[in-house]
Amino acid sequence: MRALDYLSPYLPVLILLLFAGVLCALIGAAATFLGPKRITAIKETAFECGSPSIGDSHSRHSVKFYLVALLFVVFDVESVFIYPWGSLLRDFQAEGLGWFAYVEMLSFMATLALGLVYVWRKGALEWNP
Amino acid sequence: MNFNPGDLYGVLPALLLAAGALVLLTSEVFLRPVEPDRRYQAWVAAAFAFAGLWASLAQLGDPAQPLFAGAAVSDGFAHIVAAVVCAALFLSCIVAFSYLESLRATRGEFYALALFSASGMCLLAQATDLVVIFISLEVMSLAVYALCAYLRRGKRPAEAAFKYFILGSFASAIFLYGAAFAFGASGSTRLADLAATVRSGSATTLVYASAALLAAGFAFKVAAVPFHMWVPDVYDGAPAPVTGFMAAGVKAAAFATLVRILVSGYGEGGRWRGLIVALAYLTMLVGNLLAVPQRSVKRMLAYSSIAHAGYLLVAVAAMGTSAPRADAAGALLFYLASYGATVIGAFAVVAIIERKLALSGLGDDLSSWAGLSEKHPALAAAMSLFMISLAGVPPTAGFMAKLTVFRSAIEADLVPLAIFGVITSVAGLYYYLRVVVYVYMVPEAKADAVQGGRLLSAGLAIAGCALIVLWMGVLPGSFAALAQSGAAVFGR
Amino acid sequence: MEVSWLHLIPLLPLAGAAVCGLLGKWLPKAWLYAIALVTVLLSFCIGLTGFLRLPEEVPIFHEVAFNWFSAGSLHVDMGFLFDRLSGALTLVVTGVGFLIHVYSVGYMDEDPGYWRYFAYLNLFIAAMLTLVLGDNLVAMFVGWEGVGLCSYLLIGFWYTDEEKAYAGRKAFVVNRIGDVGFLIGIFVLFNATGSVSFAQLGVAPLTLATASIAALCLFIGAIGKSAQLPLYVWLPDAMAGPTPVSALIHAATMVTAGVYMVARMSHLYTSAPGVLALVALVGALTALWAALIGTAQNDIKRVLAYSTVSQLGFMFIGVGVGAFFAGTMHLVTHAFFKACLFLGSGAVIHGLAGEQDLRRMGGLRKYMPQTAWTFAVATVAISGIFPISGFFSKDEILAQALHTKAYDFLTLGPGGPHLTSLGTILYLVGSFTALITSFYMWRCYFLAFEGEYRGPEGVHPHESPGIMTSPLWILAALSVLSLVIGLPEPWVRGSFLEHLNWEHFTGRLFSPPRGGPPAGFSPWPGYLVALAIGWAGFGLAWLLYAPARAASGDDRFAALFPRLRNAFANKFWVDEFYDWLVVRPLWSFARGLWRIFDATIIDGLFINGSAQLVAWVAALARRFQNGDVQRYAAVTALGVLALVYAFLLRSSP
Amino acid sequence: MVDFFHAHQAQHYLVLAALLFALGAAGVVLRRNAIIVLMSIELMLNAVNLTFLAFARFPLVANSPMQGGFSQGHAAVFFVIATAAAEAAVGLAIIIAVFRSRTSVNVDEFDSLKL
Repeated sequence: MRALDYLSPYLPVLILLLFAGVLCALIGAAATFLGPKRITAIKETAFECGSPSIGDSHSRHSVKFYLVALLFVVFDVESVFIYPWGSLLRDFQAEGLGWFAYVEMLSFMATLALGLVYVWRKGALEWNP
Repeated sequence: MNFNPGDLYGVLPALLLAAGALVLLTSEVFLRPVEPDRRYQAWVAAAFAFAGLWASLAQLGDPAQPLFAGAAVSDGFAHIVAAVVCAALFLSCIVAFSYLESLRATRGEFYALALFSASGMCLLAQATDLVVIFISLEVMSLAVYALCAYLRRGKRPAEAAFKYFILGSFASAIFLYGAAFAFGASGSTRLADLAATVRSGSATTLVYASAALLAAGFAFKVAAVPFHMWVPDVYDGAPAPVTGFMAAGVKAAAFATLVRILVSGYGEGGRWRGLIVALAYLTMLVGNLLAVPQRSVKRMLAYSSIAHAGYLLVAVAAMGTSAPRADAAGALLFYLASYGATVIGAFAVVAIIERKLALSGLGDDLSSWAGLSEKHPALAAAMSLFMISLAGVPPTAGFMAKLTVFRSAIEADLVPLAIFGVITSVAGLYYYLRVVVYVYMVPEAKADAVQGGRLLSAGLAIAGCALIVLWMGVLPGSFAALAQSGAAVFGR
Repeated sequence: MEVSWLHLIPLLPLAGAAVCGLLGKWLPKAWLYAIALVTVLLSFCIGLTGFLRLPEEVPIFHEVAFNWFSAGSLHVDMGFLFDRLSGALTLVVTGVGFLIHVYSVGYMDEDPGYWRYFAYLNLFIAAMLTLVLGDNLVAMFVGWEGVGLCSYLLIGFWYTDEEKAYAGRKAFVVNRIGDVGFLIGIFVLFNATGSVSFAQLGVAPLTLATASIAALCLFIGAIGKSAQLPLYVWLPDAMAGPTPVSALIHAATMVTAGVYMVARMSHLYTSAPGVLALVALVGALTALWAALIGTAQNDIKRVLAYSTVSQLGFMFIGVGVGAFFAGTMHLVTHAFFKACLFLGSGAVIHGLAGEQDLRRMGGLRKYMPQTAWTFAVATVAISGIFPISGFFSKDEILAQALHTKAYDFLTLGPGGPHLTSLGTILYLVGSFTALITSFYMWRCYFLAFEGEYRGPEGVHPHESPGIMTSPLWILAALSVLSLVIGLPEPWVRGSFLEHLNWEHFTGRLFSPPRGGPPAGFSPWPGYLVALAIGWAGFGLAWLLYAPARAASGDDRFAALFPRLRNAFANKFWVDEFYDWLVVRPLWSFARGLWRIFDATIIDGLFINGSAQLVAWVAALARRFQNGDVQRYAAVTALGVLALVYAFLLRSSP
Repeated sequence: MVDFFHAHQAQHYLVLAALLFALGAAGVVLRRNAIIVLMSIELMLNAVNLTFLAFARFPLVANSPMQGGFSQGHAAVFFVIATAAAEAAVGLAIIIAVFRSRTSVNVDEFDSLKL
């Protein structure tokens, strides 16, 4: 019973979800059954602003895309630490820890930079897919 | 907010290892054009590992003290684990040298990754804050995942790494969820604050849910049943020197953290003991049982690693009572050290066998071990020694380790568990000795010999492991004293 | 007395093993033999010197080699204890071991793996010496496991494929059961007394319950190692190894470790009189059981193997009735004559190009007289015919059993009847077994060495080289000479032989059983009965096997022994009578025992059962460990759920 | 119905996080595509982040024993995000390595290692 009590606040959400789901199904069904269906060869072709597609529509991306995207994500996300540091720097200074905070961030940045240099020298940034 | 630069000294081994990794990465990209021969990297890595070993042993006598406002701690327990990790790294570097050389696969990243993961292991043993534990865990794990996939030959290494990665990340997420619960329940991520919450009696359901999730996360890392499924596939697919390092290092660090979380975080409640006992029963049974039908030595060693996790869990369970915890902790440390030395040696021998098989993309089979004694009597003798040590037969390290663990279990009133352990360990002889039989079997006509060459460094490591195994078995006094001094932090 | 040279005794063979094992492949053969032999011989010499110099007042040499380990409250020193018992056994192990080394030089010379063989053999001797000389239970366990390991390796010496490698499986499974018992026994004793050293265990006060549990667990170990009921079945199968190995390990030394352990722990066993009675009972049953089976075996080595099991049963009767000296005395004499028998059988097998079937031997005395004579001497010894050693040592056991007071106060359950007659029952069973023993050993001798040659065509039986026969002679001589330690004390009182008398010699080593030792009985009735029994067995074998050998051998038989033939003019009737009354039932009974127990229960249930269990586990594992990472993840997730559920369940009060 | 508005404030976040965590776990166990499995793991980590933040914003206990107070929960999230990025990088690299050897990212085809 306790579990039910605990979950009862979510009943409206559940009802809403059900309602939305049923509504979607209803509309889709209505369109399928009620709409007129007269398919001709002309209607199946690409229309006005398109040309017939060539080859597999699921073409594969080069691994290079992943590589660059990943490198971006990693370095981008590491920079997330800089924002709180920046906003708190004055507080640190007030406590007499300004230099400590500065050196701390410097070593962090240096390590990141080392990573960047490594990636660079490894040739991961050179774009020749 | 305060910061004591001396705290950095407390994490010196981890710092040394991380610095070594950075040095290697830098040299890999800058020295490469100048010095195309990259063999020096193994020796640089070994030197840093040795420095880490030296640092952790040098700190052994220092009094225990919290670091970084309680986020980590510098105590004997952590130093011993760090020493085991560094020694494992040192030996693994030497083994990997000849292995990679003969496969022509030496690249700087290998040793850098190994150093990074060892750095994570050392931190893991010291961490007393759930977030720090998580970060160290990831530093260790990510590097090890990459090491598994390092050998880009055939499907097996990459696939092993993939499985390890998926399951390991899954377990990390579960651990982290537990950490979030613990934070919610106590308002802090420090283990000490968690302990205070447990002690105050205001522990809620949330606390116990967090205990379960945290324990599950590390039960995965130590390969306790039913979180063991990854072990055979990963051990099988990864390059043998990596497997040896994983078996020794990851296990040591993960067990150290499991103990920290349970004893330092949830110790007073003591409710976890029964569950660890249950895990220990299950792990010893399943590990030993499933090792029996294995025909691949690597897979057999993987299941044996599960079984050994079971014996180590016995020691952890023994720490869950009011009986002297230090005894059980000492037994745990001794077991970790002895298992590490044995398993690195065993995988070093496997590495020598595997080099040939790796080129043809085959898994190893017992039949490829037949007649090893004819070609390489010393190698065969060493392998036999490691096998009987794993089986816990005197006079080897394995026997001493099991003896101390079971004894601590008996002192903690876990007599049925100890007896079950004795029975399963004796049953384990069956599959260990099968390897010995094959090694000494008269080979059939087409005995494919392991070719020599570049055996020297691996041979040195194997000899070192064998020496340690024998030394710990015949004269365990000094090792046991070290373990006891390290375990003293857990008090009487 | 504290000394510093004891460690050399096991260390020398160990060093020999290391050299042979690691370098043997490249060493010249002669060097290898020299190293293997000389290290054992040196050990023997050190042992002998020590033995002769044992101080009179406190005849103990002790050495603490090093502080082995201390974990918590457990402090164990790796120490060696050389007293009259372990000293004598050291001499037996190194002495017989050396002879078997010598013999092996001849026997294994053509085998390509000779260097491995000698490495194992030396390793075995080192382990056995550790077992014998260790001054605490853990050290003994080190040796205990070591000899088991070497035995396993040596049984499997000739393996070329996995099928054969699994021949040793039975030995393995069975011995592990015993080892578990032994280890648990050590833990129980340590838990109760806080010590594992013999010196402290020998005086530690133990409650009846603790002592009984510990003694029982240790005895399970002894049952496994010394091949007693119901764990004896591995020993006959262990005969797959080279014959000298059977002689050393499976007859003279390793299998007697259980007896040695019980004698060494005499204080514990006398504190647990119920277990002591069980020891004697198991011994008696095993002795009878194995002897019965032995009558129906045709493989010469299997006959000897069952006889070993049976003789070990005798030793357990000895220690089980509290006469530890009698059991250990038989241990020593048995080592000599059984090693001689095994080596003799090895010479036969060697001379017949591998033939082991008694039915295809016969008349070998003509071709290999030295082997035949020494085999005969040893057969006289084992069948207990006056005046060779076996007679005295076996009779001492039986006499002690008859007169024992160890069970006088034992009752069957609270208030039940006293077990005063147990000793008599043991005596009767033992005497009957002695009769059968004499019978089947003579049968073996007759079939192998007397009568016509029935062996394979084209094989020319030949005597072995001198390097193999000389150990036979020495062992035969020892079988005879060792009678001096068994001469009854009244006979030798006052003469120099008194010091050699085993009972006198080991006088203060063993704790007396609770009822006290039997005293003041005359040995004569026992001797007369034993004498009669020994000859009766011989006669029986003669009747059945001497005349019935071969139809064409009849004339020769008549010419040789006309008087005997006349005495049994009706021999066919006798034959048939015996055949109908004794042999047939005995044969079928023995076969039946073998079939029911060995073949069905042990092989079927235990050995094949464990194989099936393995297969089942493998199938099960394959279902789960199918390589699908998502199944692993699912199992992990279920494990997490179970763990969370369990934690929450425990947390809710 | 009234409870819905008077329950503890953290509750909704926690329930949502639990749902996300369960969805992520289900994704790891059920989805065939290795990339989606990886994304499911990231989803689990983000569910944890939500839990941390809920506890930091609406604490269950009166005051935090830590120096930074409940803001430590926010800090933890930073670390988790950063680690998750590194994890994704390593994971993708491994998936690419697998893909190279067998040109498929279907997890149920990765079975060259089994008993």
